[in-house]
Amino acid sequence: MSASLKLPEAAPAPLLEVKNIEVVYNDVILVLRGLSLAVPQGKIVALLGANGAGKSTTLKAISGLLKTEEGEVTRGEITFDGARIDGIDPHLIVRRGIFQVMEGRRIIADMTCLENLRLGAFIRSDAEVKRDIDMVYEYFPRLKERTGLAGYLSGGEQQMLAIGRALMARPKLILMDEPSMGLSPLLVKEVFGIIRRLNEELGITILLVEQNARMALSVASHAYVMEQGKVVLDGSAAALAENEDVKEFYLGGHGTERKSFRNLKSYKRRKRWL
Amino acid sequence: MAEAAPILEAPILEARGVSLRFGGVRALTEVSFAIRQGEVFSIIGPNGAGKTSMVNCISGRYRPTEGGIWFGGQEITRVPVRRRAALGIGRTFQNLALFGHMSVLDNIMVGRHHLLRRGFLPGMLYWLGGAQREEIAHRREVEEIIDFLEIQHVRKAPAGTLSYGLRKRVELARAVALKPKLILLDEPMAGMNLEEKEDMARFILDLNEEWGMTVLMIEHDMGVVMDISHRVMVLDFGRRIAEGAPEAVLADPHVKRAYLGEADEAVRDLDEPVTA
Amino acid sequence: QPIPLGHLMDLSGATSDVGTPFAQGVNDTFAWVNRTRNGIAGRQVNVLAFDYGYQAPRSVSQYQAWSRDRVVGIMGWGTADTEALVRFVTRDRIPYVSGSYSAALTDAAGKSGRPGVEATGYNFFYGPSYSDALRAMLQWAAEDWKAKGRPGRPKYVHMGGNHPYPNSPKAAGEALAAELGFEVLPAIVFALTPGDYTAQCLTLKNQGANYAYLGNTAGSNISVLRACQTAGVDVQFLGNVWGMDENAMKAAGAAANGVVFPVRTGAVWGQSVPGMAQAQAISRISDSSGNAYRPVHYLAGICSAMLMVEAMQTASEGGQITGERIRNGFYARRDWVPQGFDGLCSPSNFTAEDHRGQLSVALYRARVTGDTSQGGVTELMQAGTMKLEPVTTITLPRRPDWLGW
Amino acid sequence: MDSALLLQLTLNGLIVGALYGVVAMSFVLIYKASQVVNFAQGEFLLVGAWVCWWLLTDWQLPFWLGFLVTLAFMTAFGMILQVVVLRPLIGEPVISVIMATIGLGIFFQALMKWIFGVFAKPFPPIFPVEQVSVLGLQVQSVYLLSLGISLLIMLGFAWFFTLSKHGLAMRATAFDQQVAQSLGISVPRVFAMSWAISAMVSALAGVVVGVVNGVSSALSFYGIKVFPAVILGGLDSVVGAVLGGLIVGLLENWAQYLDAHWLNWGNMYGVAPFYALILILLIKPYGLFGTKNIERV
Amino acid sequence: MATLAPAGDFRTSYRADMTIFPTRGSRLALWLGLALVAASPLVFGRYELGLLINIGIMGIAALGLNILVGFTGQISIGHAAFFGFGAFASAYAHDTWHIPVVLCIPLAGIATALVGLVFGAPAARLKGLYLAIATLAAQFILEDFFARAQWFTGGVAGRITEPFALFGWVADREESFLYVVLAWVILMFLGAANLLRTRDGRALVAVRDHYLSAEMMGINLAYYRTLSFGIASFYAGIAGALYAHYLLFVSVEAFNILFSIQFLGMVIIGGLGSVMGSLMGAAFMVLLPEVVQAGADALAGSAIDHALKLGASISFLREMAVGAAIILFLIFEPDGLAHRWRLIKAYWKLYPFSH
Ligand SMILES: Nc1ncnc2c1ncn2[C@@H]1O[C@H](COP(=O)(O)OP(=O)(O)OP(=O)(O)O)[C@@H](O)[C@H]1O
Ligand SMILES: Nc1ncnc2c1ncn2[C@@H]1O[C@H](COP(=O)(O)OP(=O)(O)OP(=O)(O)O)[C@@H](O)[C@H]1O
Ligand SMILES: [Mg+2]
Ligand SMILES: [Mg+2]
Repeated sequence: MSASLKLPEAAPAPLLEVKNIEVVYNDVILVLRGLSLAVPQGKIVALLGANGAGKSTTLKAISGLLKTEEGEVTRGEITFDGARIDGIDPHLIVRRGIFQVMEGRRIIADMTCLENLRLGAFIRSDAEVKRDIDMVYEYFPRLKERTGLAGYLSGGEQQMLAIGRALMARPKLILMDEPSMGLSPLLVKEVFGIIRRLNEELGITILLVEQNARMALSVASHAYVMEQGKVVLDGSAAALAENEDVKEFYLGGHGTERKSFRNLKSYKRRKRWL
Repeated sequence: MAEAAPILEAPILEARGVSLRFGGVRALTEVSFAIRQGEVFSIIGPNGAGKTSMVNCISGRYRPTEGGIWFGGQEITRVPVRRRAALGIGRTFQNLALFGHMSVLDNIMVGRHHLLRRGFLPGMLYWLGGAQREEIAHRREVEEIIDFLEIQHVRKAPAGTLSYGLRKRVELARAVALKPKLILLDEPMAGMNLEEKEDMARFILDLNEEWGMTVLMIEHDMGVVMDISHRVMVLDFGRRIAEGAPEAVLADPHVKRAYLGEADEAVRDLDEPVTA
Repeated sequence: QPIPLGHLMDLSGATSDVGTPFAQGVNDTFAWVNRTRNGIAGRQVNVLAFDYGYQAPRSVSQYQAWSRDRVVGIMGWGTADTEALVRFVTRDRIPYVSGSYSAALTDAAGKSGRPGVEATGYNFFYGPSYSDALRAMLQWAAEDWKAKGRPGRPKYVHMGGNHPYPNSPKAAGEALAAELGFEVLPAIVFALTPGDYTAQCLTLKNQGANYAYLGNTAGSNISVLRACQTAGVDVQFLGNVWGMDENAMKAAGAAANGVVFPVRTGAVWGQSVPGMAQAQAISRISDSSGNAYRPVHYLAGICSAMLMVEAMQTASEGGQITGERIRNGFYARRDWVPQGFDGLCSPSNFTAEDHRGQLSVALYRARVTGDTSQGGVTELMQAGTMKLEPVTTITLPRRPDWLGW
Repeated sequence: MDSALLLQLTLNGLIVGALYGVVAMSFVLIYKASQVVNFAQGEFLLVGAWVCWWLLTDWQLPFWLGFLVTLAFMTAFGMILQVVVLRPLIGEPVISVIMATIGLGIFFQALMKWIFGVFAKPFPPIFPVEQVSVLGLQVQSVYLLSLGISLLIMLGFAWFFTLSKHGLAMRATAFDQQVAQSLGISVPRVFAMSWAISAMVSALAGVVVGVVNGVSSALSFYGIKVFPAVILGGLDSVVGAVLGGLIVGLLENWAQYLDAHWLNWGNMYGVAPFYALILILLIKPYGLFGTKNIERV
Repeated sequence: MATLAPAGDFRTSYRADMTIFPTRGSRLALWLGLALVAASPLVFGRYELGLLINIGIMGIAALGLNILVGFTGQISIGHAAFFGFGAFASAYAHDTWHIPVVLCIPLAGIATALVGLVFGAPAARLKGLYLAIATLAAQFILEDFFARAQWFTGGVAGRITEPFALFGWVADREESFLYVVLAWVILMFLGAANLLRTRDGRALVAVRDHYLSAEMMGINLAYYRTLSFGIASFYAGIAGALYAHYLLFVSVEAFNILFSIQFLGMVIIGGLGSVMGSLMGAAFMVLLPEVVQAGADALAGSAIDHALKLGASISFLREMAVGAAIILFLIFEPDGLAHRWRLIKAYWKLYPFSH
């Protein structure tokens, strides 16, 4: 199957569309240079890329959190559900239904797990919050046992909490920044299972930034590869998984072979698309 | 397993019956193990198993409720944290702990702290007290580390503005600058893609083989653990449940169930032939 | 060509409650002299008024600015700043009429030999020193005690903040009190700012003091008076020159009733003395309606300014108006009352050794007989809700051992 | 005789301390929402007291109405301050915001003097009975009123922070503004809320002190007095703030007793709380009730 | 930005890379600035010189505070008390032991540093605002001490001090004292800049940024937290001593909490963690009231004056302006004057290619 680099023309307008945006930090550091991507309703889209490519920046641009770091979208537009959202304050974007799981967990250390979860549901005022808390506990039983302050949780436990908090918001779109970071292999699998279930059962659309490309491509329907602030490759997840470069640099090895980490040559092997 | 630096029998680090409790939480229960001079030793285990807590005990952040820790034949259970750098223990952190407002260069220079001799008075006099000479000498060595870890391009950038992966690398550089005998790495590959993990693996191997550092590593990526560690210990609920050569440990059914999950993908990977 | 003259005011700082009317009096007086007498020797006085907010360092830097403008004299204000500037004015020979009546400033030639007291040949003030005012009140208190015929020794206590200004007469007062047969109680400290001083009042009550000197400025004294009223303390309060006035009476209400305090002028606003007409003319400078009530500090401001004016006039006769010649102007008269201010300004005497200008102290008693929260001072005084009653005038001997103390 | 004095001083300490507690509470409120130490707290008292005084004298409003209008005004005042001054500073380091509150303090101190003059002014009589005798001590009845109100406020705060959603939101904002925003919390609104409530509560204290001592710019000194109180209690504890206030009140009065009877130092009343503060911090670095920072790596 | 180095500026040795004044332009500006200040008595009157002296003195103290606040991250609200201690100590040393003033000044600095260490000892255990408020306590306790310690401070009446003298040259006027202050400013600023690029300076910043990992690098937290107090107090003490021998009179009243807050203002306005910023912040705080005053003087007699009764209320307006200036400054220039200065410099360096 050949990589289809464009969405079919007839597809309905995507839930989230990022058109040709440019992002600058501190008025000088240009990080995203004309990045475009689309996330269709009800799908999981993966965003891959090297450290510093600008993945997190892309997510922050969508969720509006860029503003809090002296960053700014200087060109292009971002639409969600048919309306422009660039330039809107982050808390209003959350209310429109976009929730970001931030890189590095960022749980509120001086509150308990329960309080963290309740805060996840801050924008909601329905009666089902309690039930959703139970749902999160069901996904991550470990969290229920931890009654102390969240700051004392282990790294992985904090990661679970961060994901659980996003579930509490019941958003239309979750932006996940490296959800599997620091999780044990068993849990990584579980988390991806949860992501899939969220998508299938609750119909939540997900934009997934992930370093575990193998896993990401296995749950996503579509994927983008970023480099230095630009999309350099995109296509259906299946197509990308077959792409030679992606195999080489993100999945490791060709076919069934796996390179040993021990026998790497120490010259620059890096292929650049740019 | 590929050839490794010669492993001396005398343990460089030994933990004997280490237990750690926080109120009702038992983070560690009677964990004993020894790391030999020159090896790459990995700790794996489920989240919340107590891996970081163990490293914290070694680096002095936590004091074991019971048991003790010996480093190079000397008991260090009660040695204050700040003395351990000079003893030769360096570490990186699971949640980044860089000095965000300092430049990368200064961050790494802080790693040299215990090697520098000139205090604030010679420092203020700079040209007169010999501080300048000392600074230049150490700067030279730090630049070597920077070259080695390939972070020249961000040398003067404030550490807080770097991307996650680069920050991890700077943290490693800072720990290396300490000239430790034993370096503790808490999930050095978290948040990296394959390519970057490869780089990181190579750095760790070089540190071990060429710079002669003993490495203790916590890592969830089984591929890396398999390939570069000499021995692996598995913790579960604060207890040591297995220890030994990587292949043996990962084949342990107990470990498979507690940590990897049955028929885990990572395990499938590991069953596949490895191309040299 | 106008004559430059500095004027340090506190309109905004810790002592602004009393500093404002005093400064107004000074400014109005110079404006009046300029207008009605065509200045001094035909030259207008250019008053460089500066509100230093009771911050001594600011007064020093302002002093530097004035020395650039070559001021011939300065109307000053607070204790700390006066002591800070006194060296400079002595060095630069600039006569300085201060609002600080610290006795330490009266040893003009520096011959008293007291530690920390320096020659202050260019510093003058209008009124009795803080120490002398307190001495007078103590003499009155001793007589009062006798007159009342109460048994035992009267108990005296000094109250005030631990600051130069309240402390300045402390030692002198306690020494004289002991001399007069008072039992001197440990001093009670309360801050220079308003606050809740119930604890101090309870202590005062517990000590059983009969006479208490309030050393602070009005704002915090009011707090003490009110708290002591609530606590039911029965004590005769002795106020100080800056610690009680019509505004303070209004603010303290009935709590201020009965406080005895020194008044530097021969009359208070509205009393008929020959000098009052002039004062009313001066007042119209800033109050064209002529209806405003002027508190005691305004009148003291007029008298202080008039001393400077007449000293400058003396200096201008047959020579340049220089600092040194103005200083000599202060020594030119005996029992000096500025012309046309008879009955209002009390007579002063300055010599090159002794700058204790006044040793006669007029004591008044505050009378408050109703609710003072509604209406201004003017109305309250007119209605008689508040009154200033003369008590007595005490004349102290010019004791050499009291010079500079 | 002396034990009677000690008892009276103790009682007085409790009463005054309750007032410190109220101010401390409003101080802690802002701290809990933004980690900002509000140096303009004293000026809040001042503004509140002057506005109430003005309504009562110039407008001749009855006390209860003037008081309510004052509280409403102060709520708006806090909110406006937040919008004009503090909102633009969202995201700046806390110390900048602290400095801004210092600027606010300087500004309003001067503004109040400009508008209302530098003289202390008395409140018109408010209660038919000005004083009540409690255990032999004459107590201003307005103090008793404030005691009651502050108890109510304290309970309200305790509920607010531990149980209500907005209380949680405030704590989250204080911990990390970026995360709070990512949760859908409007940081400006949280700040507006905390400043409004804080201004209102301190105005209450301002009016009470004003009624007792008269209004003057020195009221703002309560803003400084409150520091030992909050630190003794622990910066982030509402209950601690009230207890801290009581402790400071007691300490002042006991120090006065000691001073009058034995030490004769003169100024113990004013500095004793600060000595106590240093001592307590030496033993308990987070105050009596403050929570320890989480130190986990 | 910090990461931008001007083009065409290549460093060929580590030594060159580590200088305080990295470009030729900045070195030139430095010499020019020094020359201008040194020549200022030729043009300026005593008043302006007085302002310059004040800026220098306040700048030294502010720099000390900046080392504490900006570099080590410990807020102090008691700096004025230490400043005052230096002032009294110098006066006391001169009067009691007849030590020449030249030596009294550094001696006062050391004495103040020792006092700072005493109060700084709890600092080793206290964090953040708890520490800030402990310093507030230090402020009040020291103030009380000053008022009480007659033998040391002259009590509440204050103490008269002697002018600076060196081999018969007496610096009792602005024209001469300026040079004394200038020499100290150069010394203290060089010292700070050097400190910050060496071991202990980095350790201070490391303690601020992440004390847990700093400890792991072998940094003794208690030592450095206390040390930064000692250094800050040393600077305050030197500045205080200079102040004492400039005003020739010291009294407890001056060293109040407001003064402490002003120091904090200088540091923040100048730029936290910026050496030169401390001087700029001091200049700002010293000149601001003067500017407002000048503005009011210029308006005197105009219609606005009559409408607002400026004359009578100028002091309130001045204070309000100070408050407002601080706030506006923070809103529009949150990174401080030093940052703005860097941007201006960058603009010139990149000119004409700046945008
Ligand atoms: N606040 C900031 N100020 C300045 N530069 C920043 C800031 N945040 C990120 N950058 C820069 O933007 C670039 C992209 O960063 P970003 O965090 O988006 O990368 P990423 O793709 O998420 O990398 P990683 O996989 O390491 O998380 C990096 O070069 C980084 O240095
Ligand atoms: N300071 C502390 N106070 C209370 N509980 C703690 C503290 N430190 C660790 N714990 C608890 O001890 C357990 C072990 O934590 P640790 O961080 O060692 O786990 P870990 O093995 O590193 O997990 P992960 O892989 O998720 O990082 C966790 O359940 C954690 O909640
Ligand atoms: Mg990222
Ligand atoms: Mg861990």
